[in-house]
Amino acid sequence: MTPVVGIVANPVSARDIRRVVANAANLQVTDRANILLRVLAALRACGVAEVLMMPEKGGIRGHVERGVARARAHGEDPYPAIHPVAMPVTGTVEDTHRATRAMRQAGVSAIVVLGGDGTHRAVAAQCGAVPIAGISTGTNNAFPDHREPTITGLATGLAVTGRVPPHIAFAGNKRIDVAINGETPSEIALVDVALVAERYIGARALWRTENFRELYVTFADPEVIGMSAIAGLLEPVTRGESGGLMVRLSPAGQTSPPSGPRPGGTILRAPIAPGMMAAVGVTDWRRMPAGVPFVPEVEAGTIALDGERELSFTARDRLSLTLRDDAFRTVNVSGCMRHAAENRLLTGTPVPVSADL
Amino acid sequence: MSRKISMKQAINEALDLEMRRDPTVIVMGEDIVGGTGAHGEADAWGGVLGVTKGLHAKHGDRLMDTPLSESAYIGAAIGAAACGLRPVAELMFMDFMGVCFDQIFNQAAKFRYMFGGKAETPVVIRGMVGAGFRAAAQHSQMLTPLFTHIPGLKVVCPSNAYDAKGLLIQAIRDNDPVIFCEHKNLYGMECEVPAESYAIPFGEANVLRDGDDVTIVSYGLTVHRAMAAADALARERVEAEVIDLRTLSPIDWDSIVESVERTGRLVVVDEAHPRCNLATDIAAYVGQHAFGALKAGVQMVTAPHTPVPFAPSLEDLYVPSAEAIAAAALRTLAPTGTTPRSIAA
Amino acid sequence: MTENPFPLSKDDLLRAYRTMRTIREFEERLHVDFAKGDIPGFVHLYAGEEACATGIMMHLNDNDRIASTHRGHGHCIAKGVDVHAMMAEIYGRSTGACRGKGGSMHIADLSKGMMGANGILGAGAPLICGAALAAKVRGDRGVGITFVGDGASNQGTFLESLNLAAVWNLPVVFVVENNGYAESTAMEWAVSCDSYVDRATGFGMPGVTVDGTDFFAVHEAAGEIIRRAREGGGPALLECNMVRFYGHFEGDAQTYRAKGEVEALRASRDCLVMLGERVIEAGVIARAELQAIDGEVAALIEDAVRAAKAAPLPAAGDLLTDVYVAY
Amino acid sequence: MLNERIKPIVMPKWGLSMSEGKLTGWLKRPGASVALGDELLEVETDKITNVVEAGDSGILRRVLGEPGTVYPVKALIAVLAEPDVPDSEIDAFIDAYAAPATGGAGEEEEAGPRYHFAETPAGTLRYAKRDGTRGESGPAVLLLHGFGGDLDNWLFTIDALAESATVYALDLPGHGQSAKTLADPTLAGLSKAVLGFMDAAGIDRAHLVGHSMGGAVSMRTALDAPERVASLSLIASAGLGSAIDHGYIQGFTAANSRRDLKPVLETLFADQSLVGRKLVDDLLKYKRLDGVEAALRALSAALFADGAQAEILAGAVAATGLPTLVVWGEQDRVIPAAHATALGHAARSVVIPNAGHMVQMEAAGKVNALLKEHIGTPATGTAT
Repeated sequence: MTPVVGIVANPVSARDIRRVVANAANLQVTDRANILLRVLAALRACGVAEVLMMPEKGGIRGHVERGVARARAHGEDPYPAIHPVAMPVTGTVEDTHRATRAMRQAGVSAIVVLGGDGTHRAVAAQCGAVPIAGISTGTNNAFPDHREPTITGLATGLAVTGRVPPHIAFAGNKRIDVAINGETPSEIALVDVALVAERYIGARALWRTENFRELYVTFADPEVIGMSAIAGLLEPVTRGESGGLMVRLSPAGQTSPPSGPRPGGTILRAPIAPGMMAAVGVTDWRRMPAGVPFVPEVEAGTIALDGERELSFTARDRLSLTLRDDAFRTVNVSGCMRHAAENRLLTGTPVPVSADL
Repeated sequence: MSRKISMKQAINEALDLEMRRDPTVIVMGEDIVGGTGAHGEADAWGGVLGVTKGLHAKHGDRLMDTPLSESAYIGAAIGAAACGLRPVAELMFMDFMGVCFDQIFNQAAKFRYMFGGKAETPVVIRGMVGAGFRAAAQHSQMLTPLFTHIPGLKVVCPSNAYDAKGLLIQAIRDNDPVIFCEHKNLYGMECEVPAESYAIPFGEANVLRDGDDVTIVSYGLTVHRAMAAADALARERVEAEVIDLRTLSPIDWDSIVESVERTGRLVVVDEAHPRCNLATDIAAYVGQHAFGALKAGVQMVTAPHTPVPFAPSLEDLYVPSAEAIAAAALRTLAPTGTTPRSIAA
Repeated sequence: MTENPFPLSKDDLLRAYRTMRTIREFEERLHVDFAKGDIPGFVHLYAGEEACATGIMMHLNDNDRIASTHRGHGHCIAKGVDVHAMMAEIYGRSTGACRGKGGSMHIADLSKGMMGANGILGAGAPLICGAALAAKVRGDRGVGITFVGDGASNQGTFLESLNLAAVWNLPVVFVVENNGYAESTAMEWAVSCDSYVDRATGFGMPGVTVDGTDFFAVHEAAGEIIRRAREGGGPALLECNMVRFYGHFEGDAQTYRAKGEVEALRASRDCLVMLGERVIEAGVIARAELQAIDGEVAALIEDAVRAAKAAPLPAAGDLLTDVYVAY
Repeated sequence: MLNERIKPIVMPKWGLSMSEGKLTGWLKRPGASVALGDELLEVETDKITNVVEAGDSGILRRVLGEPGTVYPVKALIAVLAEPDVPDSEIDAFIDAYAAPATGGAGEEEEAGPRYHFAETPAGTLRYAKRDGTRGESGPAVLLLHGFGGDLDNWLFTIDALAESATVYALDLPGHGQSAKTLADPTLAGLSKAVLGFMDAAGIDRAHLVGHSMGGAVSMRTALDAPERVASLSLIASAGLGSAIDHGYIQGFTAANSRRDLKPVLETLFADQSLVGRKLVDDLLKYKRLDGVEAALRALSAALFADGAQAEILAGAVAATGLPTLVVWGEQDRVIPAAHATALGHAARSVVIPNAGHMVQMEAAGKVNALLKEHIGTPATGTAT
């Protein structure tokens, strides 16, 4: 049985207020479709003959079908057969959840995800053991790598066809489970959970640093954008190592208790959004070991997951946050490609070059 | 001091004087500065035929080049007018009205009425009209009847530099939208024009020549043909009164009727197509209000019911000629029942 | 006792609720009275879309101009046009906002910066460019907001205006009220580009999509976009995804909509209910306070209808006023 | 060489803009005896119709101009000579006469009046100046038009007076092509403007000739600056009594169209047919200029409020002893001819029959003769 790859492409990611408040980029629908065509060509080149794709009404599918038809009109057939998941389209995150479940049930070998951190989170919430190959649609993402999607497609193709061994092809990832009033988990985050003082969702994005209170990250990478950067600039934690980081934040510039930074507090300038270097008041931070529930000090506010305000809570709500190692799997693109090179996987007839020549 | 300037200069001067007088006057249009954003000389064109040349140097950003996007900038001129500016938007060729007509006839023309008198739209839309420039079917039309059909619009078509200046100044000061039609073949024609500002009131025709035998009514370029016809008629001892309407909405019915009541004969000359134009309109009005005075059927001399042709030999046949006007006048003097119906020359 | 966690004061929240409730009550009442045959002509109802008009207009003053659409009652009310004058106008009375000469599709009040509902789809966009140009020429920091539905967003006027506003760097915000239907035709079918943010990007301006049924989402995004325009940052586009509770016009049987669609939207995406629940749940406003507003608004609309019905019709002589009569 | 005994009669040039005229009819038959000042023929220009008077005496030997025909300015239209001049000489004269090129209304024309602009405290003022045609400059004469008029009201006057004087004709502030702003719309204000103009033009002292409101301005000037005024000539002058046709003032100020203005202008003339299309059009053109309506309203309010003249200067002027001529048209319907005697014995008073308010145009020959005679008296006069 040949492997089937799932594709979840979100047409509406990267459309939020960060376009205005932070000069963030927009990836046009036509570009998203072109990315998928590149990924599909790479998958086909590796022998993937069929893909299962999430339907949407944002226009991606139409453009992709046009690209496939045009290639066929040329007498070429560089793409796998595309099967849409049979499901209604609501235009909400529920579509991603439903499509991911369907793909898992259909036994796909991997899911290529095109979207922001939020789309990846939605897939990760439902994919179980199916590995994810992430492609970013914007400039404001911490989770998916910024890489040419053709390579992501190649790596995925090599991985699902078994030419790269699973222990190289796939990697474990951390996540943070958010339990509200004992529901486990109510929500998850792939990169960060931020607790902010404002109690409305509004335009979702986080950019008012004066409201930041607590931050929990699965990895702290000084090379990414967003909330993770705050942690990353304090104490880097890699994606590979166990555990994360917890940071207590306070309004920048306030120096006196009770609400200001505690003695020893500092002000950090961090790239919390593209082009947005913000002053963030940091009270203190510490390691967040895996498996240990953390109960926030903030009594009421809003929970932001991977940089977007998602739900508000009050003093009546009981919150706990737990970091889990190896919570879901991703395609290790670097690993796959290195393995492919070392083993001449993409050479017709592997001919090692003689050192003598 | 007699100072003669061309109609083109007169329009330029009117814009200049009004921009000096009133800071809310702005001027916009395609290439009215010319070369905006390009790397050559500034104020390169001053309008496609140079009508606005030199104004940018005097008034800077109050003279605005626009994208080739008539719907947007004509609409913007109208919106700005509703918000207290007095924009003059140049449509280059009135034929382009087709792509922005909604903004003119559904928006500008209707605001005051539709909003119960609580809005004013003091916008001027000026553009070239008329044939004889070898500009073919889409750059040569006399579309004035389209505009006079719309309530709320004022329509002006001057025949000379003096009138052009005074009527444009009046148009800018007027609180209603004004369609200001400039016959491109009159741009170079000179006459005496005061250097000062002056406004010619709308709705006042100009009697260019007194005569008791026949009344010839026209506007724009064909006024000059009518005058030439009157000269020819005078050699035949026929004295024609020539009336230049100057403004088509409002229109000076009184001057027409007064004249016809004296002469008893009427020739209406219109460069527009023959159906539902100014000529038919005036003929109908006179038929209704001065029928008793008429000694002969009203003669209409118009362009034919065809698009404007390109070939010079054809286009020369298109615009009503002095000969055709004179012939029409003579027909009104012929015994009744012998007058053949004839259109164009 | 509870700290207000919202970006608006309690007074502003009450004001927002009152505006949304007024729009809803106004439209629900028109729905009923139209069916009774009391109202001439056509009306297009804004019910279900209140959060958009209200969330945006909270950031505007009388010096800011809006150009509305055929579905303009909500914009009028949120911009401060008198409800009695609106109702009288819709009833064709001489006491109407336009003295009975405009009707539902042409309600305007320039003193409030309301440049008119518009019966021509997409026609408001060029006009608001002009309003913004006037503000820019005068230097008075005014902004212009034009509303367009997903259907009219395909009009050349709208697309040309995006370009003009970008070229002239005008303080304009283009609001696309995407309720999913161009009259009866689905947005997904009729709009080639699929994303208004893409359209904005194509014209060199930022675009933002928000949930138009979430008052706070609209309010926050609009606030940032309007501030940007006011400060000279240039035009931007705001797409509000919203829901239409009634047909394109009153009398529309809506057979093109899926079974149960409207009922589901009313149950799950009623912006007025969501706002009310949110502020009550946060403990900022008591349910009784909102109920008091509901009562006041109901009385206001009742009075507006009563006054409109009692008001005189325009006189025959009014036919010929307010326009230069050329003949 | 032209025969000095043969006098050509040519198409006259009235004002700078006239390039041709239509001979509408002869008032003398061929062979008639003509005395100086006799009415010879009628000419219609695009501005006005007027009678051409004989500038010489003799027998009308040849009539060349056809009635109904348009001739360029200076075209030979008749020949005047004594009876003893042989026909052959007359034929030779006609053959040798060099008609000027048609349409050559060049501004470089010799000796004609020229338009100038003077910068004065009252703003830029336009004036025409014509140097004396016989000998050196001669005394200065300053012509002041009336309410709503301009220096072209002196169309038939300037050249006649220039035979013995340097003639200036001024557009008063608010009029003609002068500045349209009026700092002070009273006689005193206008008089100040006149004196300012005289300063700017370098005129120490002048014979003032004023028509209507311009007459009152002349009187005010003579009272305010007696050393600058050599004599007064008051033509249908204001300032001599309170009566004035308020309807004319109001009608002229308010008229915005040809239809409204024409009947108002007809009030000015005994012969109403003189009010031609061009005269009405020219006045409309003036009236449309920005600022004119405001200026006229201000003057009307200051000088003629409530239908009466505000300032009557007769007594004061009579007391000065300044040589003064008063001329009136008998049929003046704007200011009654009865005012002609307001100065009593202090002035010479002449009332001309068959002429209206614009008597200097309607009876130009007679008025010009009176003016020449009055100004020709010793310029120093009795004033000093």
